Amino acid sequence: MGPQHPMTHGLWTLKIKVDGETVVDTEPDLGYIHRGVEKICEARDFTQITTYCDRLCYASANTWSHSYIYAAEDLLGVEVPERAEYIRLIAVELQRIASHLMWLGAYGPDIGNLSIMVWCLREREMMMDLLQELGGSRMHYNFPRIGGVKRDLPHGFSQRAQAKLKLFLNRIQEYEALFDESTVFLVRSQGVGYAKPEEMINHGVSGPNVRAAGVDYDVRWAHPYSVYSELDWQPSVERSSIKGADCYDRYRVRVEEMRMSASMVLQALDKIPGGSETYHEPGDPKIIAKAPSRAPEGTYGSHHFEDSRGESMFYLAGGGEGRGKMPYRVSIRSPMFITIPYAAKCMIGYKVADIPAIMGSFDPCIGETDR
Amino acid sequence: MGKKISAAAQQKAAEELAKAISSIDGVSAELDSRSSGTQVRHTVSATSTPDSWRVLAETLAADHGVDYCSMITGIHWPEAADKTWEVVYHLMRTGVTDPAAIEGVVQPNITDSDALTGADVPMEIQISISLPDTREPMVASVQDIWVGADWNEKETWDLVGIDFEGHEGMRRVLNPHETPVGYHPLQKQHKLRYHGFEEMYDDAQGFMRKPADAGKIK
Amino acid sequence: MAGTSDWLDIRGWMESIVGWSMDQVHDLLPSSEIGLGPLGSVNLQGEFASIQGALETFLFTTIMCTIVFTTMMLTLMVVPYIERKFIARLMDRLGATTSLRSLWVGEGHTTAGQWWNQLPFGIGAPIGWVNGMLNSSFGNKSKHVAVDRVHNRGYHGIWFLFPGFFQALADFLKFATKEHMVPTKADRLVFETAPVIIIATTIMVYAFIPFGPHIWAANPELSLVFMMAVFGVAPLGVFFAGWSSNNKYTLIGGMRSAAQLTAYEIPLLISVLAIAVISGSFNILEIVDFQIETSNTWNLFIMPLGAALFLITMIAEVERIPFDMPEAEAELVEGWWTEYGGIRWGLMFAVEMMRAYAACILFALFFLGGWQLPFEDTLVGLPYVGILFDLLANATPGLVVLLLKAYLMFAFFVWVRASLHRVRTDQILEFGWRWLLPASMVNLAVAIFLRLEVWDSTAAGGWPIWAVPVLFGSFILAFIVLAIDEDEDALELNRRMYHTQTLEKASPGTHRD
Amino acid sequence: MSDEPPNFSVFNSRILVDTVGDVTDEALKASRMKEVIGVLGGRLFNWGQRKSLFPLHLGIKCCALEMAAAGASRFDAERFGVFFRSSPRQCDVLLVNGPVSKKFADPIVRLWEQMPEPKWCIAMGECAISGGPYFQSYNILEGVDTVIPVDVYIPGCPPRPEALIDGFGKLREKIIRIGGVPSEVRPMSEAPLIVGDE
Repeated sequence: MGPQHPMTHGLWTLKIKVDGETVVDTEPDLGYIHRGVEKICEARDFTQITTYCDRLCYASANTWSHSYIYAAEDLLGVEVPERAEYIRLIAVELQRIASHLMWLGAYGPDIGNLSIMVWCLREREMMMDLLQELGGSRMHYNFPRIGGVKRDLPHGFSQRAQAKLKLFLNRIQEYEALFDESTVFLVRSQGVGYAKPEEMINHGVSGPNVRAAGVDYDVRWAHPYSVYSELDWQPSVERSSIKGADCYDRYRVRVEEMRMSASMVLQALDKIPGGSETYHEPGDPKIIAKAPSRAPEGTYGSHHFEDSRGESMFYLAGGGEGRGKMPYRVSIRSPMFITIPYAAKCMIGYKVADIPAIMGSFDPCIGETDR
Repeated sequence: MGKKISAAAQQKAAEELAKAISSIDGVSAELDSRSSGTQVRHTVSATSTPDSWRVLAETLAADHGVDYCSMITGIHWPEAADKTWEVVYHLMRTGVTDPAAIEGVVQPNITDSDALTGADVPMEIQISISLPDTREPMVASVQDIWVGADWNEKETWDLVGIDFEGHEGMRRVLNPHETPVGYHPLQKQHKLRYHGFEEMYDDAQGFMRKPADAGKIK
Repeated sequence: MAGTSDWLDIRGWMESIVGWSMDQVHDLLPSSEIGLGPLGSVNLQGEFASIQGALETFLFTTIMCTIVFTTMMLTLMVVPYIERKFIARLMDRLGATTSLRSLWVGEGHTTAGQWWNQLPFGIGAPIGWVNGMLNSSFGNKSKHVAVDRVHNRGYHGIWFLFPGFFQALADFLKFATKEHMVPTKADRLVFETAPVIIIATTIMVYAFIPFGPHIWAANPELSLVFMMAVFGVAPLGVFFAGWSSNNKYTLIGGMRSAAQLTAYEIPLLISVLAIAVISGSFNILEIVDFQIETSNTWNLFIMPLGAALFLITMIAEVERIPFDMPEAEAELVEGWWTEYGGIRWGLMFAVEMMRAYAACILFALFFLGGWQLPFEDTLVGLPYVGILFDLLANATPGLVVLLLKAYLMFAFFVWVRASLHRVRTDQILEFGWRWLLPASMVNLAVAIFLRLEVWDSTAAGGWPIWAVPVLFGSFILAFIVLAIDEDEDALELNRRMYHTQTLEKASPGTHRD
Repeated sequence: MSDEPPNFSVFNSRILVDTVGDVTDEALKASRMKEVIGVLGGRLFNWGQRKSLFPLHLGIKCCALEMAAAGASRFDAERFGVFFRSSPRQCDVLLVNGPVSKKFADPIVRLWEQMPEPKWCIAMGECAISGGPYFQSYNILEGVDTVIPVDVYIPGCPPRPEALIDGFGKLREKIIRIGGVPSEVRPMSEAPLIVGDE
């Protein structure tokens, strides 16, 4: 199947050996939009790399740029003001909602329902508007800066965000009415694509796909990196079936994560130091700290980040061209790059019609996979 | 308040782990406290020799519950003094186990993050191995220990050119399959297109620019 | 045949016209013997009189076929319109808004030019006047570029009544101009023949479908059997198409289509047989007359189970979601017609619509009393206002009533498509064999019992007074029980973070369990 | 036409079509109906071609999401007769929404050649136009126009859905001007259009 195929959510090939309608063997073949970002980033200085990280994954740009920014701050040794951390958290969680909505919308056609796609994109537009107020652009925001954020919360952002999130929390129940209460969906998604947590961890799968199997491992508390500890939250865990997580659990856990992210954003808007109404000019030390622009040779920085698809990671080695203005080596850990082979293994033994159901439930995103 | 692993417990566990693996010869590990935003996280950073790497990996997986291979990075240092090739492993201890089932109903594992101690604390380990100056750098594969390392090693060989002995089914994953043998784009001798400034800015719009592969396609 | 009737007596008109013209020809011919010398003599009038009957029948049948085909094609235009607009509404969208006016008004800045002046003899002048009039009144010529664009959405002029109605026409014209390409490795002969099979059989179905008491092409005694037989031929063409395209997706799609259609053909035929049993005829017209005149009750109320079975099997027969495995867009790119493009694909797309449309009309005919206004007798029987309903019933031709019912049925199809997911192949087959077949058997037994025991065929007879409430009420009851047969607590817990779901899931997928 | 393999189909047996065509031709020339049919039919078919543009459902990168958003509720591209189909045989527009890597160059050319004439190509986004931010990369072609003739360019990274809809509008204007001529014989005078370049 592929490279141009409705199932692939992007551009990659899945070689399948079929016995009648049953899948016997699968082999993914990636690299159709390999862009060599890691090579290009070695010729960019630290502030320019953020745009490339935005464009790594088109469904969740903010999480990736934040992932890079934390690694760069680790490399350059920057202390971030707390207000900036809150604003980052708001941006990241909104982006997580948008990404999960995009996943749900793309998952609808996989199992033959087109209206859910349009509904999810409709809700996604609201999140896009909120992020657009922060970042200025519609999709690639280039929002975080090394040491802080580009811009403070605009005036009236909190009211708009609260109104839209409350509306969104009501709309989620429409989706559940369309999915959970439709026997056809349960028949399609339950008992399909079992995955055991320990096996997944050994295969390098992380994030919602693991949490769907009844494990609450989450980088956000296991390697705390932001002000999540200030908020009242719990990683969304799914009570899976006894054989492991199936497509239905993966769908449920993402819906729950959307709810959790929405509540996190609402809490953060209440708790943000200085209040969500005060506005600081760009460059104000309350939202961005001064950061050195050079990293000497021998230093390195790395950071684990809970992306909307799993654990993403950046590793930066300092001391590149221009005597440290640029990183010497940028290495990107893409969750889907590790997950897609495992998802392909999961399909073996199921029917051809289950291939989109299983692969879609792992939420592939080829932009980050191919880099 | 919110769920969070306490920094003290993490520091203690990191010290224990570093002491434990330093006993292996050829391995030197110490606690490494890194900052992330406003927080401090304690990790273990170790250096190993290529020969003792396999032993170290097996020890970590068997004794210290390191069950997750996050990333493998290969670096090419042509002009560095001490090293030419370096492989950096990022491993993690997640403490994930299959949830138990009571009369057929699965009970999710909800860990109490404050009560975690010792070998249960989630931990990240960074192991850097510097390889000798050869044409074909080679390091032992851990594909059979952590399956997650499989495609990481494929990618490292594909992009950087560091081979892993014992790796099964090594092939190009990101570059096209017909890429010439020995071409690994992330090695430093390969420059980007238009890497020179003057070449870049003579013809900013690129009107008279020809694609590098004009003849090959179409 | 004492059938129902309305004032739109097209068959009668055509018959009289043809007969009259034939008589005129007969009278024009010389009535006297014409000597041909040694060859004897011939009486043209007499000769003509001998073949007149056959000639009349031939002409009359041809004309009726043309009329029925035209009616079908014209009324078919509404179906894709309903499909696109209604599903767009369900998806909170607008749907197509193409208007015919953009035919002579251009796009954006580019106008279509004064093309009417290129016509000879200045016959295009009126178009120019209409265009000028429209431009002056609802003009799309504005200072602002954006306003131009907005005006060109075809959302104005008199066409605001049904924007998007002509989208289907535009699609068809486009497909007619597309290049016809046959894959090099395809079996060319079969590849070109398969659409012919599909299209021809589907159009032949309409020969037996009456659009009204007097609008039908052929009415053999066993029209029901004929029609069902012809309806079941198309899967053969589908399988040919899938096989000859030499493409893995089309092959799998063709296989699935063959399996699914054979699995659903049987329950469909059995439920149709139940209809024939309960209305005591294999003739579609007589089935409708039975509902309207003999029993004064629509079959829907007598055997709702049969109606449900017929609906489900028909949705499966016309391959719409949730039974559209053969063209599952997710795994098989476009299913069995992936390799078809251009006019052939356009025609086959129209044929898909035609099959769905035929299914709707058949449901209206078999279960919704054909061309009878709902509760016509009851309303007419009302005091005082009854006379108005009587006038209405006489004034509306049966064609209109039938088409309204059919379009409502198609809207139901679209609703199902928008709200359900796609079922897996094995589940479809399992459902068909394990549930639909026994259910249709039961339905047939019930029908026989009703016909033999309950129905009294005396003139004053009909269904006893308790029949409708008992049968229909019991079905509604069963449906409600099935509908709320979910454990509400589990649904409530689903909303929470750690929701409990038992190992025995709401409806477990049966394989690998 | 002549170099095609012999066509056994009942649809168009050549001799019959030719004879009937000649006869009708003479008849039409005699009366001037031919002009009428030419003008009216040409206008009709041009209208049909520009009013139903089926783009190929091909998602490469970021712009694919904007493509999806353009089909969704807020920006409803279906109003203008833009329906996304999955099979290249049934499509008119190849919407290239992302960078074309060396590995994908051959498949995309194959997709383009599988589409029946008349067909159009829209380059959406910087990556498809010139390589965009990856113009230095070792694995990316500098724009899809190095392998496929492009009719409309939609700049932006990514362009907003309105820009995409506007690009289809520009394509319609182009179809009015030059008609549905096959992509090989498009007049060279027709420079590719650029959205926003009023």
